Amino acid sequence: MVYQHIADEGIGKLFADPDPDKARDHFRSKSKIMKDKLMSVSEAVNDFVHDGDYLAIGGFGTNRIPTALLHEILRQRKKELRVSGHTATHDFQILAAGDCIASVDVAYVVGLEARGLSKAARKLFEEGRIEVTEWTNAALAWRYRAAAMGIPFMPARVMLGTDTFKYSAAKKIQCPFTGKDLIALPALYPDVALIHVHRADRYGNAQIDGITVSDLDVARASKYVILSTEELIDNEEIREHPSRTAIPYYCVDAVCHVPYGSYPGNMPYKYFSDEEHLNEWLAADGKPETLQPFLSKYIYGTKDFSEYLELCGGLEKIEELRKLEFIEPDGPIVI
Amino acid sequence: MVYQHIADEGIGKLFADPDPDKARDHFRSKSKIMKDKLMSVSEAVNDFVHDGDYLAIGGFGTNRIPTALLHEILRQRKKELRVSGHTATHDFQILAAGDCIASVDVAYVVGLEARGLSKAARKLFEEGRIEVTEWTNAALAWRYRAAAMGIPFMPARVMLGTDTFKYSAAKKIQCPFTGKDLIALPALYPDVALIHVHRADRYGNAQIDGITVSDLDVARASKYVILSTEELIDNEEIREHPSRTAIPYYCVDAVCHVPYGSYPGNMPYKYFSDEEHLNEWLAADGKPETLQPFLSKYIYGTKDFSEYLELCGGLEKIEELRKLEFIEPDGPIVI
Amino acid sequence: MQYNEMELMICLASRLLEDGSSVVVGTGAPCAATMLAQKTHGPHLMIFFEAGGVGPLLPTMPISVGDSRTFAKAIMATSMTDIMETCQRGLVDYCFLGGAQIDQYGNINSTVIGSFEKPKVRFPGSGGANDLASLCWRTLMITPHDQRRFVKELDFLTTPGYLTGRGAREAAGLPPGTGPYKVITNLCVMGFDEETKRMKVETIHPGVTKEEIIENTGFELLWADEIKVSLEPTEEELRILREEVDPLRYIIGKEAV
Amino acid sequence: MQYNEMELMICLASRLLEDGSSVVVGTGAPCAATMLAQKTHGPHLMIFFEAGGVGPLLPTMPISVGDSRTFAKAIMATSMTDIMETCQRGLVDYCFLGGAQIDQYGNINSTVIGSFEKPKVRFPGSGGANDLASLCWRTLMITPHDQRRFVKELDFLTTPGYLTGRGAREAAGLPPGTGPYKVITNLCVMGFDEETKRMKVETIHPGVTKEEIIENTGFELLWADEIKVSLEPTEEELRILREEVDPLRYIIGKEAV
Repeated sequence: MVYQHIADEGIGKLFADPDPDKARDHFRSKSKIMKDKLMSVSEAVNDFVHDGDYLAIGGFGTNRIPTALLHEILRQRKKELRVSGHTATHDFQILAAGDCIASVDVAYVVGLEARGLSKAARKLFEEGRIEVTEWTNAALAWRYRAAAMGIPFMPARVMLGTDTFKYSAAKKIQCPFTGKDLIALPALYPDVALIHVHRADRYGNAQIDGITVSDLDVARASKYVILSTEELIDNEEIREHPSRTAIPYYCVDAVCHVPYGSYPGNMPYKYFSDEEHLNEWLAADGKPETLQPFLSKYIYGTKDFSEYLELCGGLEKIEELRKLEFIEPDGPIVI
Repeated sequence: MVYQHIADEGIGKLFADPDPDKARDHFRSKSKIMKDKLMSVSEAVNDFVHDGDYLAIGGFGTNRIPTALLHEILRQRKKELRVSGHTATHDFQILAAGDCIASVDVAYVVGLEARGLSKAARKLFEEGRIEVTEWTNAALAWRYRAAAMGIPFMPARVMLGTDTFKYSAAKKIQCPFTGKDLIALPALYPDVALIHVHRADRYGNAQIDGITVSDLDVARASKYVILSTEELIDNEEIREHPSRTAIPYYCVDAVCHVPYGSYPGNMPYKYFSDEEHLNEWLAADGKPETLQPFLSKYIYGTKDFSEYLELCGGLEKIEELRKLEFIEPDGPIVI
Repeated sequence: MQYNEMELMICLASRLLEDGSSVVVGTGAPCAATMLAQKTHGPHLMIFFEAGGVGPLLPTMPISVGDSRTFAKAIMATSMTDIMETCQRGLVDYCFLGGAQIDQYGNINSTVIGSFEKPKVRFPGSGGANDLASLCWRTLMITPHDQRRFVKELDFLTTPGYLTGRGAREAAGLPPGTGPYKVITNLCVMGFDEETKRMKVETIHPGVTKEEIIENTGFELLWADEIKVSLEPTEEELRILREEVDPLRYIIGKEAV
Repeated sequence: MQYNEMELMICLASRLLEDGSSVVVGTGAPCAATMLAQKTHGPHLMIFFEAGGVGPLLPTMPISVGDSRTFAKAIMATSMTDIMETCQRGLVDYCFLGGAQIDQYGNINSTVIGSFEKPKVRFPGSGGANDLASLCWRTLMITPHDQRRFVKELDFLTTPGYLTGRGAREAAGLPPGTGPYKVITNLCVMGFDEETKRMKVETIHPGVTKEEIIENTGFELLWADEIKVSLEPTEEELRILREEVDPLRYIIGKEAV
């Protein structure tokens, strides 16, 4: 058993600096002006994603993921990214296929939940082509939370006693009040976050329907935030429902209007996941011989996300997925 | 200057146990069944507020405060309460007038913001009739957060270097990652929370419109929660808008249907504060000779909150305050 | 009435969930077991999904722990932190886990086979498993029973069971009173010995022999003083499972035996 | 054009807020100064209220930091923790504070006069003041100028200014680069000396003498090399302040002089 040798701190590498003062200097320097941030996906990725950046991805698994933004990262051949694997499934699969990743904070990667495992993603690990530090879903969520709060670490009661701790970059501490052992999770300030939302105005004030996963914290923790949005709305609409603002404009740097931008993922209340196409991905990424033509066809060979959508069946396919989303016997789910 | 003598921990008393395992045992023992919790204000206060309890109060200042529940605490002559003074203004004034308080965690008390200071509340301190530990608004908010998260403390960067720290029960710690000095705030698990909301079903699933202040954390942190609600809605309505549920039923023990239950406070999108009546309070609580008849008339002499409302002008007064709330030139504010 | 192994496992798991308790579920068998419980003895069972869904009226089986079914007509659609913190506060009774390897103390590996640095096989990692097994009161496992899976030594301890035995969880700092509760396999149901916290066979499925179980387990098992036969699914359970819970037979499979 | 002391103070405070900066305000004069700035040179000034309101289109002056005006047509109605954490992350440039006592380092007392254990006068306590002065980049103070308020020794240090002088905030663990910026009184505007972090008079209001300031200050002040006269309110500023910001003259009072 390995856990007998576990020391008081993990031996994993920290891929992002938890120093809140460096983050403060950055956040201070950013404009607080509510200005027009609407731009194309290619502009946004070009301006705010750089080789070597630490990347956070919104949504969960295949749900409300920023697919259009991820594809563009491949198109622009971004390299050496550090990635937060916070239930990263199809999103991680895309980046792995594009060979964009140098290091990863793992909570959940390489799998697509019940659908199976991505061979291309697994190869990165099995061939030692990626630096890895282990965490858990809650640990990464609380690391974002710490950064969003502006503190360098968050105490928690998970990971204790396991190899997950040993291969993490967490530390064991004692509670100053109760003497209890706790885990200290270092704040995670991503360089850039990609988040897909239901509605946003051109300044970056955004609404999300349904579960928010970790995205309220991710948006606040990240140095730069690119939103893709199903709907572009007026600022007046934001101001009519200020309780519904999940992400305020001052966290956001770019707003991209991309209807169906989470396809083939599930966008709650909009469209269900395209299981057929996801299976096509899983089949294709098994071998380089099949993966490369697949990527050429769907990503490198397409100008933008709307060309990809067309290849996948266009509006007819979307209509089908809309119907799947609204399976309630008593009509569509309302927000 | 006093701060030169500040040690590494505050000398203030801790009025609530930050032990998350004691709290876990309590939360485990509570029923998770979604059952009918609708009851009268007097039943709720009788069943869930006990002499000596640690009390948390929702809302902020005079806004969305649970006035009806607070009055009932006076009517039932609850004593020796420990109170969280997290911008407690009229709420604290009521409890002070009823002489219900033995100890207080102070962030903001005795004042009613720009309206002035409550003499009765100040006397408690000036006559040494109350145990006091100092904090700040953020510190109390984060103490609730720690409890809501199930961890015994929360790191923060406030209170450092001040007498507020010296007279708190916080401790100074070093960040295990950055070496930076931080304050450790002990988790605050109140015995009972009183929260006024816009809408709730009879199980305790509740919605709040507008700012939530600390109430999402307060509801999760507290061992027992009494909700008073403007509107009683069907569970179906909760399920139509699951993103809007601010407080889930499993945090809640009692639901009291009390329209206008925050009067004379401001209930956002419903009615504005009654400044005239709040001034009457401030004038009355200056001297025991005026305070006692005032309390007899408005609280001890009334059977319940609706009698109080009648004495204050009833529906006509509420109508007036509704108009004050909807001052927007282009019609009422919508949710 | 005929039933297959998966149907038996789901029914056995379902019966462990008392009415009025709370459970964090994933997709697949755990979700089916919980839905079955809700439709039989546990109408007040409260379901949580780690991505943020609470108490949905599940229109159909979710295919992701965060898909829109997990908060369809839910009592709340919230955040992952809210769910994990609800577990950390002690409000959640049960969680359901699986894994690539399990040892005698109920520790789970879902990270790697081989060395961590250069794994023979890389699995997804903890996901929320380590969190839920650390924070929920009781961990349930549903898993196929074979030597490859029930091993003497894990290649990697992803998720805590009883670690090295009695008292080890508490010594590591995990919340007291938590830990593995039952392991449901296609051969038997196992609990954990009060003294040693080692896995202990409690009931054996109809037609299964003790020898079969020993053969398929890589470590030495404990055996309850009196070993009973696992109770078969009732007709009513099977009807509900097949017609209401999993009508498309995604989880229970197409084969009746 | 005639104006009163409060109008002058509000106009002077207003001009300190650059367009595009962010500010946490309370009720009263700070709110009026910020609204005035928004209507003059600072249309892109972002207002935060500590109870949760962000960027409202203020229909009228709020009477509480948490009343419904503070999030009327706001860009967000959120929680107190979200606002405080936004400050702790370093996104908020300015906060506005007042207090019962202020010392030469800009430390503030809003807790007690007399001893803590048995105070002569009990004040509300920190509220959010300690938090904002710890976390926002620059603290502004608007306060009447008298000996009772500008004291050599505070009875209680509620809210940190520069503590004991240069380097003391950092030594205490407060975020580097933060601290008091300007103090605006009815007599003058003061900044803080770069070397000593002691309060330093920068401009004196029209008609006020150096002696008056010294008389009304309980500690020794520093004086800028070149002391100018504070710039009077412009006609435009006064018109907007009186007609649009505070038409009912709640804050600026009924008297024009």
